Formats: sequence, C-alpha cells, structure tokens
Amino acid sequence: MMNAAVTEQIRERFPQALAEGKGDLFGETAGEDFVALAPEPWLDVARWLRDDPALKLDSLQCITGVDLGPEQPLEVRYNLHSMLHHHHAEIRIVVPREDPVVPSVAEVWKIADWFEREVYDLFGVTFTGHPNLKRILLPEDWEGYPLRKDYTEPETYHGIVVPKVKTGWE
Amino acid sequence: MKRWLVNIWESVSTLLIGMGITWRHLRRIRKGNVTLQYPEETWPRPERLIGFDHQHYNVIRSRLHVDIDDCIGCLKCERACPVSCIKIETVKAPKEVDLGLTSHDTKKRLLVKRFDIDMSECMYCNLCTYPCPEECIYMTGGPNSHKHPIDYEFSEYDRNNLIYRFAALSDEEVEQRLRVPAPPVTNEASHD
Amino acid sequence: MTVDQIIRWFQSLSGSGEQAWMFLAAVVITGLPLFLVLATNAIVAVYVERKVSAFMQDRIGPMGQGAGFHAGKWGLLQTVADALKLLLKEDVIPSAADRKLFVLAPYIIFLAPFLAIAAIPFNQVLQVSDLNIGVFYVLAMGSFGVIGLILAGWASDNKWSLYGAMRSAAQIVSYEIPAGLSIIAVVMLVGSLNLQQIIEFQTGTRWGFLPNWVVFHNPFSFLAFFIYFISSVAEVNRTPFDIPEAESELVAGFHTEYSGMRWALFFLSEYANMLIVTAVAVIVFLGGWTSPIPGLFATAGWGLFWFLFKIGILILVMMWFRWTFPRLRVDQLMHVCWKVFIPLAMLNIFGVGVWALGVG
Amino acid sequence: MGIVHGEEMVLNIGPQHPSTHGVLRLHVQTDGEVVSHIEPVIGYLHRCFEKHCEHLTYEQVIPYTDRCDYIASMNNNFGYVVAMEEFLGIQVPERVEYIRVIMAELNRIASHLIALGTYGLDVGAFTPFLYMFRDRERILDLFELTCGARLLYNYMWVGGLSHDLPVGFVDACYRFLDDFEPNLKEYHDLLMYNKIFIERTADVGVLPAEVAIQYGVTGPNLRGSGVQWDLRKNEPYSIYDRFDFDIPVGTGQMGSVGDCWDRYWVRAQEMAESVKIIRQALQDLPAEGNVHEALPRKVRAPKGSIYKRTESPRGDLGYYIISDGKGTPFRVKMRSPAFTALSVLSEIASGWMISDVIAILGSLDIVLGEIDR
Repeated sequence: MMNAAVTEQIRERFPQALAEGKGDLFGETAGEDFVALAPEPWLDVARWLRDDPALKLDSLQCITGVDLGPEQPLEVRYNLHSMLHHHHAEIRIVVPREDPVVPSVAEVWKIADWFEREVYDLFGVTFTGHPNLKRILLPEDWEGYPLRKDYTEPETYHGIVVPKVKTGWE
Repeated sequence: MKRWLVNIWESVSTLLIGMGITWRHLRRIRKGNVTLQYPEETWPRPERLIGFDHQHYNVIRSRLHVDIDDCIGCLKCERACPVSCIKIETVKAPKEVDLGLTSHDTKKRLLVKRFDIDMSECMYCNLCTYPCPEECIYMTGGPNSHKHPIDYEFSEYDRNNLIYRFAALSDEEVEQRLRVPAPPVTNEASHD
Repeated sequence: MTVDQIIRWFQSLSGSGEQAWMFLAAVVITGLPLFLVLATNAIVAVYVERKVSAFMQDRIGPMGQGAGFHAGKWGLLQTVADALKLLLKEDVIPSAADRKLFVLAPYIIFLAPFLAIAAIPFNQVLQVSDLNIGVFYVLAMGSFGVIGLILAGWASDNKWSLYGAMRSAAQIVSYEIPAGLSIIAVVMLVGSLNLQQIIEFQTGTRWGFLPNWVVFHNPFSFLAFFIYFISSVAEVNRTPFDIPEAESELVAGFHTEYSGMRWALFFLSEYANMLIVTAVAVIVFLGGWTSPIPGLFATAGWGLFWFLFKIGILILVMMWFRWTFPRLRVDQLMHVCWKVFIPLAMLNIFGVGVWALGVG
Repeated sequence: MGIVHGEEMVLNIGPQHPSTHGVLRLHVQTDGEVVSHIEPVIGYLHRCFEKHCEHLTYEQVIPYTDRCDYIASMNNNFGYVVAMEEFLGIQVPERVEYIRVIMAELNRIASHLIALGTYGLDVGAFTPFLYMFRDRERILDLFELTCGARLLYNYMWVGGLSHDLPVGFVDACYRFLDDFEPNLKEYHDLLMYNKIFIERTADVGVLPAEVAIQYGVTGPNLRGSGVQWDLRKNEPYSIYDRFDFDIPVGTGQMGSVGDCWDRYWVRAQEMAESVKIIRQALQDLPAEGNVHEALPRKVRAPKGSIYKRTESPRGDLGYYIISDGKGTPFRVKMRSPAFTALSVLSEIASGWMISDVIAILGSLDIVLGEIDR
C-alpha cells in the first residue's frame, strides 16, 4: 500500500518519472507491489524520496539487478526503507538490454556505491555519475556479465583452459 | 593529575582481574581441559536416538555409502544432489530377466551399470538420502551403523580415489546379467 | 670463576705471562656453557610457555601418546623436535632482500644477550666477568640488539618488516629510559655498579623476617621494581608490548621474511633476552643469589638454585601477562612510557634519595 | 595530533593476512603509521551463489545459503525459508517455529562468540578467543546432536525441518545455558573491561548513526551507534513477537556512541538476550508436532517476487527471490549485511593507525563468505 501512495505522489510531483506498463516480469503483477520508474528522472526522485519528511526513505536496503531473459530488457530494483517511519518501498527501473543506463544514486545513499558496482559487475548496467564504477566481485579483466541469462562461460581464462569435464569422471 | 592516577589505578586493577581469571584456569586445568588427543581419543558421537522416526532419517554427516544390491536405479538421489556429484547409469532389463528383489521387497527393473559418487565434491547436505525409496544411500554411522560403521577418516593421496564406484559393470558383465535365459528344454517331449 | 681467574690459572700452570691462546681458551671455556645456558633456556622456556599458555586456555598443550614417533611423555620432546625441524628447513632469502644484512641481522640480535650474560653472576662464584660497571654493561649490551631488529626489518625489503623494525626501534629505545632510571635509584642506594656488590648489599634481613632485598627496602624501591619489570617486558617485545611483531597487524613484524634456522635465532634471542632482563631484575631488586629465607640455604649451590628460581618465577609472570592481555597501540605504548613511567621513575629517584637520607 | 606529513606508502593488507577474517584485501595508503585512505578489495571468495541458484531447485538452494555466512548458517537457512514460506503461503507447525527460533538464537550466540573471540585476537588477546571457542563447541555439539552437521546444517527446510529435535535435546540445551551464563561474566572481565582493551577500542572508529544509515549498516553495528533497530522487534517474523527480550543499544559508556567498544558491548549483551529467548522458547516448546507436516511435495513458487528480511547475527539479511513459475528460481539475490558493513570501513577507518584499522575491521564482524557470495 505504501508503494501505491508513493506512486501517486510521484505522479503529482514528477509527471514524467513513472514508467508506463513496465516493471512487470512475466505479465502477472498480482501480489506484487512496486513503483515503476523511467530511468532518466531517477536521481531527482531518489533525492526527493530520501528528503521528503513524510517518506524519509533514508535507507537503501538492496539493489537487485534482473535479466528478464535473453531477448528481454534488464531491470534494476531498489528496496528502500525508512528508519524513521519504519515503512518501505520498492522501485523498479527497466532499461533496454542494448544500452542499459541508469543514473547513479550513490550521492543519495552512500551504500548505492557498492550495490551499483555489483549490478554493473554482474549485469553490465552502467550507472552514470557513479564515482568509481568498476567491477567489485569479479576480477577487473573479466569479460561478460555472468548473471545475464545469455552468458556463456569462457573457454579459457588467462590461457588456462577451463575444465568442463573433470578427470576420472567423464 | 587525578585523572592520571585514576587511569593508573584502573589499569592495574582490571589487569589484575584478568590475570586472576587466567590463573584460575591454570589451576583448574585438570577439570577444565577440553583437549581431545585425536588419534587416540575420538569425539563422542551423539546418541543414536533421535526423536522423529529415526529408522528412516539419518543424522550423521559422514561418508556416503550405497547398498548397491538394494538400488533400483530410480535416479532420485542423482536429481537431488545440488553439486551433481552422483552419477548413475542404468540399463533396462528385458521382461524375462529377473534381477531379484531389494531388502524392501521391491522388484528391480533396471540394472545399475554405473553408480559413482565423488566424495571430493560432496557438500554433505544429506539431500540425496531423503528421497531414496529403498533407503540404500545413506551416510555411514549413526542410525545406519548396523549397516555400515561410521567412517570419517577417508582422506586419500590421489583425488581420483575419492570417486567411489559402487557399481562399475563392464559391457560384457551387463550383457551377461541381462542375457535372456534360454527357454526350458523340451527334448523329451519331442522324443515321444 | 671469572675469565681472569682462568687466565691466571693457565699462567700458573705454564709459568709464563698472559698469552693470546690463554685468552682464547678461557673465552671458549666460559663461552660454551653460556651458549648452552641460553640454548637450554630457550628450549625449556618454549616448552613451559606452551604448557602455561595451554593450561591457561583450558588445553593441555603438546602431548605424546600412543604408538609411533611422538613428542615424548607430556610432549617433553616437542621443542627438540621443533628445533630439529627448524634446522632442516629450507633457508629462504627473498630475492629483493639485502642479502648481507639479511644474513647478518639474526646474529647481531643473538649477540646482544650473549654478550650481556657474560657479566651476570649466577651465584657467589659463578660469573664469567665481574665487571665493576656490571649494571651499566648489561643494560648497554641488552639494548644493543635493537640494531639487529632494525637491520632485519630493513634488509627484508618487506613493508611489514619495516613497520616492525621502526616500531621496535622506537619502543626499545624509549623503554630503556624508565628501566635505566629505576635502576639508577637502586645504584644510588647501593653506591656501586658492580653486580656482586649490589647483591651483597641485599644480604641479611629487614625488620627481622623479610630478606633485605631492594624491593622491600622502601615503597619507592618497590615502585622502581614495578617500573623496571614492566619496562623490561616492553624491551623484550612481549605482550602487551609486542607491537613490533604484532601478528594480527604486522603478520610477524621484523621477522616476517625469515624462516628455518635464521628464524630460530630470533626465537632463541627472544627467550635469551627474557633471561637477561629478568636476571637483571633479580640481581638488582630481588637479591640475586641470596636466599629468600635469610640465613638458610645460603651456600653457593643453593645460590645458583635461588637465582634460577627467581628468574623462572619472573619469566612465568611474563608468560602470564602474554596469555592474558591484549596489545597496546603504538602511540599508547609511547604514552605509557613517556607520560607515566618516566615521570614515575623520576619521582622515584627523588623518593629513594629522600628516604635514604631521612629514614636511612 | 600534530603529524608530520611525509611520503605515502601503499600497503596491501591481505589477501593473506592473519586478521582479515577471510580473504579480503585492504588497499591502504599510509603516512607512517597513520592510514590516510583505505579501499577494501573484495571478491576473492566469490563462488557465484546467485548464478548457482538459477540452476537449482528451491530446496537445493538451502545448502548453498549455509555456505554464504558459514558462521551463522542456521540464520541463513532461516532467512531463506521464511522468505520462501511467505512466498508460497505455507503455515508451518508451532513446534517447527519454536525449534527454528531456538536454533537461530543458539547460532546467534555461536556467531557472536566468534565475533568477540576473534576480536580479542585482533587486538592481541589470545586466551578469550579459546574460551569462547570452547563454548561455541558446545553449541556445535547441540547442532550435531540435532542434524548431524557441525557447521553447514541444511536443517531448516521450506515448510519444516529436516529432523525433529533428538531425545534429550531440551535438557542438553538447558545444561549448556546454565553453564554458559556465568562464563559470560568471566569473558567480560577478562576482555571487555580490561583497561588495555578499552584503550584500544573506546573512541576508536566512531560510526555515527547517520553515516551508518547512509551506508545501510544494520545489526549490531547499527545498534552500537545507538539506533534501536532490530527486525526481531520492529518487524517480527516467525514467532519473535511472543518473546520478551531487550535490544541493547550502544550508549558510549567508555567513549562516544558508535565506537568499537560499543559494538563489542552490544554483541556481548545480545548473547545474554539470546539466552533469554532460548529459555522462553524451550519453556513453551510444544511437545507434539510433526516437523514434516507442512513440507510441500515439490516447492514450486508462483510467478512473482518477494523481498524478505530477517535478523541474522550480522544484521538485516534479505533475500530477493524472483520466480517465473518453474521449478528453479529465476533469480535469487542475497542482501548480505556484512557487505554493507564492510563498505563503511573506508569512511570510518581513514585517519586512524594501522592497528586501529585492524581493530575497526574486527569490530564490524564481517564474514567474507557472505560478502563475496
């Protein structure tokens, strides 16, 4: 119910921010409760979400990257929480697979720095305005984005052949 | 100056309290000792009594063992394994061949040609033992110790030795086991 | 039984004047037992430390049981086995290290306690060299090892080693001051730097029942003992002052890159240093070889026993410290030294002087 | 402090270092002993938990959650199964709930014992570490008695438990609690109120509440900063609303609010609170009940997604599970509390000495298995 109220308020304040008909994964949104946003105004909305005295969503709990399928767009989901009012909200932003760009909210919530690096690392979503956007979990010279659904494991890594079948097993 | 003296006093007193604690432990070593001298003494195993239906469930996480004579080749354990360390190959037996019964009196219809478990990859989650309809895959020891005693110490020098081959039948053996028995000889009847 | 006496004995045997071979022979005859003392000390102390730490931590420490080649009854052979292992280990010198200094450093560190022990009186007669500036000599030689630490840290070409070396330099040099100052108080009382004379000053009884040791002499001398003992713990880099090798911060500090026999020398010298500083504490404050029950057990043999016994107790206390306390930070360490111990030690000198004049 | 600024030296603490609590690298710029900039480099323990989950059934994910935070596996199981049960709408039997709470709180004690013991190790005290491990062993014995494993349990299943409690568990648990409570005071005297320890930790690495919230820090680290936030109280899951317990909050007794000592103190007090919860749960534990009653034949989640948080010993442990209706999860994201706790390190540890960096890192109580997943 929180998300619906947030959606209404965003519709008033940021008319362009809401994404239309996006954010639902498999066509079924029953039981799911979220705010679907367009990527571009996200930074302004984020600042407002944090600072608005009625919302005060001052804690970013989690950023989840999702790959909706081999030919589908990517999605970034933000779980927000208010330490003051003890309510939470979920923001979803769908970005095209070819050019996944989302504004960084690292200046709004400091933890977004690392969460965004993780999403960049595993999904290849670029966060514009991020202070230090590089891989975090994988080596910096890794190729590809492993959590995408169409990712294939490399044959070799630094000249070492990745064994696909173990010895004595076949 | 007062703060300085209080600090010194606090340091000395709290340090002495700490030294008192270690001294007490030093004195009570005979009672408080927790060391287990491993190869000679081993950890006492938990009691075999477990509350819920312990005939069927297994609370020991040690080495996997398969009573291959009881296996009916249902592949449930292979599917349950999260790390795919179980590999089973089966051959369907012709109708005429009798492969015998398991200890649960189930008729075996598949010949298990290969049953490998790679214990170097096993994560000891125990998930393979629950679905087994014949209770033939289990961790050694615990409630199963009458079937197979506990075995923790199975380290090997070669990693390949940790692949336990519970069934490894060659093609000839398979053929031999699955040979359809000749129909009963009826020579005498024709003679008449 | 000093070196001089042996040389004189040689002279009387051969009937000639002092010659180079006599000097060398005398040094070897006295030096070998000293080396053995230090080596045995390390082996015994390591074993005791293991057992003490184990008992304090509800463990039983090294044990040998059952069939096979084990570490003997109660693990008595454990340190021997360790020494053998260290001797047989590969000697690794990092390729980036300054080879000469790297090799030299452990020997310098070991040399320091070895030189210092030459002036230590084990009992009334057993002493290699009875110097008239004994206290001064022992203190000077004891702190000479810090050069080795800095060399080891520098030559390893490792950042951790460098940190360890710089910390130990700062620490050991600083703690020399309160240690020296608290000994000066005693020297004032006795009026001599000679170790045997300091001990002889402490024979007899005090108030009829206490041994006439400096530590019981007056409240200020007790405080002096306290300051000296804590400072000496810091000088030998033991917890809570083990910041030069702080294993949770600096991996192993100045000896990070050392292995095998060279590392064993560091180990040996750590325990040798403990022996030296506790020996000084025993001589200066606890009456050296004098018996704790005045008048009884006062022969030379008992003197050796009492001396080693007191040293053993103090070393045990050091071990007790180590297995109880956390470690100080480097600036807190300096704080304790410069803002607590040095003012206290200064006050002490004054107090001892006043006491000596007033109470007598 | 007037510090002479010289040339800066880059120091790599880790990946192999005695006190990085796993395989962590701290890229540290130092000016003498003082650290001017610090950047944690993680990923050395990355085992593709989230990628694995996409190829496993919902039941098979549970042993993998064990391996994320291997010090508090029960709590990780708990978080996952609570999320899945809410997703599937499963109501589990009373007895299962109580057993889960007992196990989770026992594991919280075990985890805090490790956190406090290794913290002692970080500041140089060796003995408390072994005392605390001695008590932890007894908790692990209880776990072994229950589910056969000492570290990675796979005990809580979606809709139930893998085993019921063994005969005699309740008595053994009471015996442990009775022995454990007096020990707590001993540990505190030995380490927490030791002057050297106070000097090392009080006023060191102060984490103000606003910074902690900005960085998403949760759990004992946040409570050490004076914020009363505990999911067991604020958003009760399972049956935590039935128990009477307090949430200890850092008050800056020895220094300022949110210093290392406060974080240590909060963990120490939480152990006592957990003991309280376990006692109540043992008291009310229903005698009857089949722990396999509510197990679904096959876990198959409806289309949709869920984000559920539970209170692990390290903070808010969240699972974001997305399902496309098939037998395997479409995506499982683990929101690890240690990940956020580590990210705050560069903020609060800059300007302190190398020894303090180790102490601050230890006070955050990170587990690299959970950070790298």
